[in-house]
Amino acid sequence: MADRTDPPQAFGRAVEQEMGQLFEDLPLAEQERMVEAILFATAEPQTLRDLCARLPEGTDVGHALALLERRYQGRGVHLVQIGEAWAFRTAPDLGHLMSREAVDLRRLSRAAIETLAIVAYHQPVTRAEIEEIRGVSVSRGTLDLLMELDWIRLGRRRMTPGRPVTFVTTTGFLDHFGLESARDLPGVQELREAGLLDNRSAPGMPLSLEDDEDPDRPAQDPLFDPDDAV
Amino acid sequence: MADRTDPPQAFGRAVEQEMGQLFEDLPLAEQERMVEAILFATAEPQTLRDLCARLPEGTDVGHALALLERRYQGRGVHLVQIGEAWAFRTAPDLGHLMSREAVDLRRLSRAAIETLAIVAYHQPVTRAEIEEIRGVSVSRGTLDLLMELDWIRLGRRRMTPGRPVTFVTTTGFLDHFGLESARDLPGVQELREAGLLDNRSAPGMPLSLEDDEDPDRPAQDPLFDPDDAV
Amino acid sequence: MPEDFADGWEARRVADRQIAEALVVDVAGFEGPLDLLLTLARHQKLDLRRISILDLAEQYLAFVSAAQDLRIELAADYLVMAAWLAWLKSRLLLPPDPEADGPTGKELAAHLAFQLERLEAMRTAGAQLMGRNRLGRDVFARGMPEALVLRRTVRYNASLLDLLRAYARVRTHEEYRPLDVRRDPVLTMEAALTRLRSLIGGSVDWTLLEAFLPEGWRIDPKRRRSAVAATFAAMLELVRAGEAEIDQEAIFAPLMLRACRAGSGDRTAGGNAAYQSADG
Repeated sequence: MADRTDPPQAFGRAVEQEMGQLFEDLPLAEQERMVEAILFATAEPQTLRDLCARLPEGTDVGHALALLERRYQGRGVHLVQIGEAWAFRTAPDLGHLMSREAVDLRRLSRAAIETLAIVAYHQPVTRAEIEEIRGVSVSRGTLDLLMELDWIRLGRRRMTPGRPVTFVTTTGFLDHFGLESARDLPGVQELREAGLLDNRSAPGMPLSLEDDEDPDRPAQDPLFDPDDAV
Repeated sequence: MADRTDPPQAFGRAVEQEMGQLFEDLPLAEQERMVEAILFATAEPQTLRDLCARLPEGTDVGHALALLERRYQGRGVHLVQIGEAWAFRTAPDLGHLMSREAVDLRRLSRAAIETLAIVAYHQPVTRAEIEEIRGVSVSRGTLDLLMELDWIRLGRRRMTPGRPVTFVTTTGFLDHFGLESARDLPGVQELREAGLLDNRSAPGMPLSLEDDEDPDRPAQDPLFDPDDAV
Repeated sequence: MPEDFADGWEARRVADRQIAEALVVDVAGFEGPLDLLLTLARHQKLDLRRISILDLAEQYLAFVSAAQDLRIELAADYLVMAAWLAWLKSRLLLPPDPEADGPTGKELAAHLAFQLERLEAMRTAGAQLMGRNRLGRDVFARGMPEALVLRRTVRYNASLLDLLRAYARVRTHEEYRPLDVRRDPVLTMEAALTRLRSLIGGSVDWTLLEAFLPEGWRIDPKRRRSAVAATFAAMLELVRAGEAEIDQEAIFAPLMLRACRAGSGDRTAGGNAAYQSADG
C-alpha cells in the first residue's frame, strides 16, 4: 500500500496527484470507514501522520476524522483526541460497565493443577487418595484455593473408617474448562494418542515419591531407596 | 457468574425486579450504546450471558444487538456473531490497512489442516473417524496443536463401545475463520447433499482403525459408571 | 477375457508404470496409502466419480512393485493396502460368487471411491478454510482493549490442556527432573528419625552413623553435614527411647549404632566390637 515514503514514491506521488485529477478520489464515506477501521484495530492512538501513512493517497484524513467524530457523538464509544493523536474511547458515563475487565490472570501452581486433575479423574476422591496418586502430600491451601475458585467442592463422606470427606468437581469446573461433563475427559490411552503424553517410558511405573517442588513432602521418602537398605 | 442461587442473591434479585416496575426500563438507545461500549472495549467475543452479566437488569440485549448490527452495516467496523457470542471486527475488505497489526499466522502442516477440516465438517468426531477419513493415523501433536490454537476442544464422549472422546470446534475457531456457526462452513451444504459427510461405515476396509477400545482403561473408570449419570 | 481388453491392459500398464515411477521418487511426500491412491486417481481422471477402481488398483500395485524394485522401503500400511487392492482386483475381475457372503467387489470398490472423494472434499475444505478472511490477517479485533481499573480481582487461569498434561504427568511420573536437586539442603530430624527407626531393626551389629545417611545426602558437603547432624540427633532420640545403643571409641572417633536387643543388657559394649565397614 502507500505507506512507504522513499524517494521513488515521491515521484510516484506527483504522478498520482495528476492522476487524481483524472480519477475520482475515494468517496469520503469510504475514507471515513478506513479511518474507523484503523483507529479500531491499532494498539496506539494514531496521529494524522500515522493515518496518512496508512491511507491511500489523496485521503482527506482531517475531514474523515471530523465525520467520524460526529458519527460517534453520543454513542457508547467516542472518538477522542489525545495530544496529537486520535483514538476510540468508551463514553465516560459508561466506564462502570467495564469494571469487570480488571482481572489479574494468574497461572495455577503445578501442585494445584495436578490436584485438580486428580479430583477430575478420580472423583469422588479423598485427600489421602490424592496424596497417594501424586506421591506427595497435598497442602490444605491447595484444596482451599480450588474450592474458592469453585472448581472443586466437598462430596459425600466416604463410608470407610474415619469417614473421610471426598472432593468432586463442580459445574464451574466444567464451565471453565469447556467440558460438557467430566466423563468427556480423555483417558490415559487417549492422552497418549493425542500426543499429550510423552511415552518414552512405560506407564504404570511405580509412583515416584519425590517432588522437589513440594515443600511439605512427606519425610519418609528416602526410606524407599533400595540402595540404602543396610 | 449468576449460577449461584444462595438466598441473599435471590433476595436482591427480587428487589431489583420490583424496582424495575417502579422505574422505567432503560431506553433502547441507551441499552444499545451500553452494549456498544462493552463490545468495543473487549477483544474477545462476548456471549449473551457475558453481556447480561454486565448490563443492568431488564436490558433487552438481543434487541440492542440487532440495532447495533444494523447501525454498523457497511461501516469500517462490523458487529459479527461468532457462535453464541458477539464482537466488533474490522471489515474484511480493509484488512490491508492494518498490515502492521497482522500477526504471523503459524503455517499449518497438511495433516493439521486436514484434521481441522475433518473436525469442523464432521464434528463431533472421534480420533478413529479422523483416521478413517485420512487413511493414516493422526500424527502426534496434531490434535495437541489444534487444541493449543484453541480451534478444537473435547466434545462429549461417543456412546459407543469404548466410549471414545470426540472433538469439536471452538468459538475461537469460528472467530478466527470469520464464521457465524459451523453451519456456515464453506460448501457444507453441498458436501452434505453429496453424502460426503455421512458416517458411512467401511465394508471391511483395511483403513478402518478400530482401536477405540483402549486396553489400559484409565483409572477414572468410576466416573463412567452409569449409576453416576447426572 | 476379450483380447482387446488384454491389449489395452498392457498399454495402460506401461503408462501406469511411468506415472508410478515418477511418483516413487517422492514416496515420502504421501501421507499414507489413501493419499497415494488419491494422487493416482487424480492422474487418471479429474472427476473422481468417474475413475475406474480396477485401473486404480492396478496403478497402485504397479507403484508398490516399482518402489520395491527400487528398494524403497514402504511403510507397512502401504503393503496392507496393496494386498487388499490385489484381492479387490480379483474380486472385481471374477464373476461374483453367489455363495460368498460379505460385501461384493462392487460394494468395496464403491466404498473406496467414496473414501477418495471424501478425503478430497476435506482437503478442499481445508484449503477453503485457510483461504478465508482470518482474524489477525484480514480481520482485526480491537487493538486497544480497554480495561478500566475499578475493581481488581485475581483470576486463576488454567486451560484444559494444562489439566490434561498435569494428569498425564501424574500418571506417568516422568516429569522432567533437573540434575541439580533444588531441595533445601536440610534433612529434618523427623525425617532422619523416621528413617532410622525403620532401618535400625536390621542393624544387630554396630553400624557406622554414616551408613544411615539417605541416598543423595552423602556427597555434597552441605547436604551431608545436615544429614549427619539430623541422623545424630535422631540416634540420641532412639537411645533415649531405649530403642538403640550408641558407641564411640574416642572423641571424634566414628559414631556407631545398633539396635537395642531386649535383655542383652550390654549397654556399654566396648569399642572393640567389630564394626561393619559400611561406608557409603
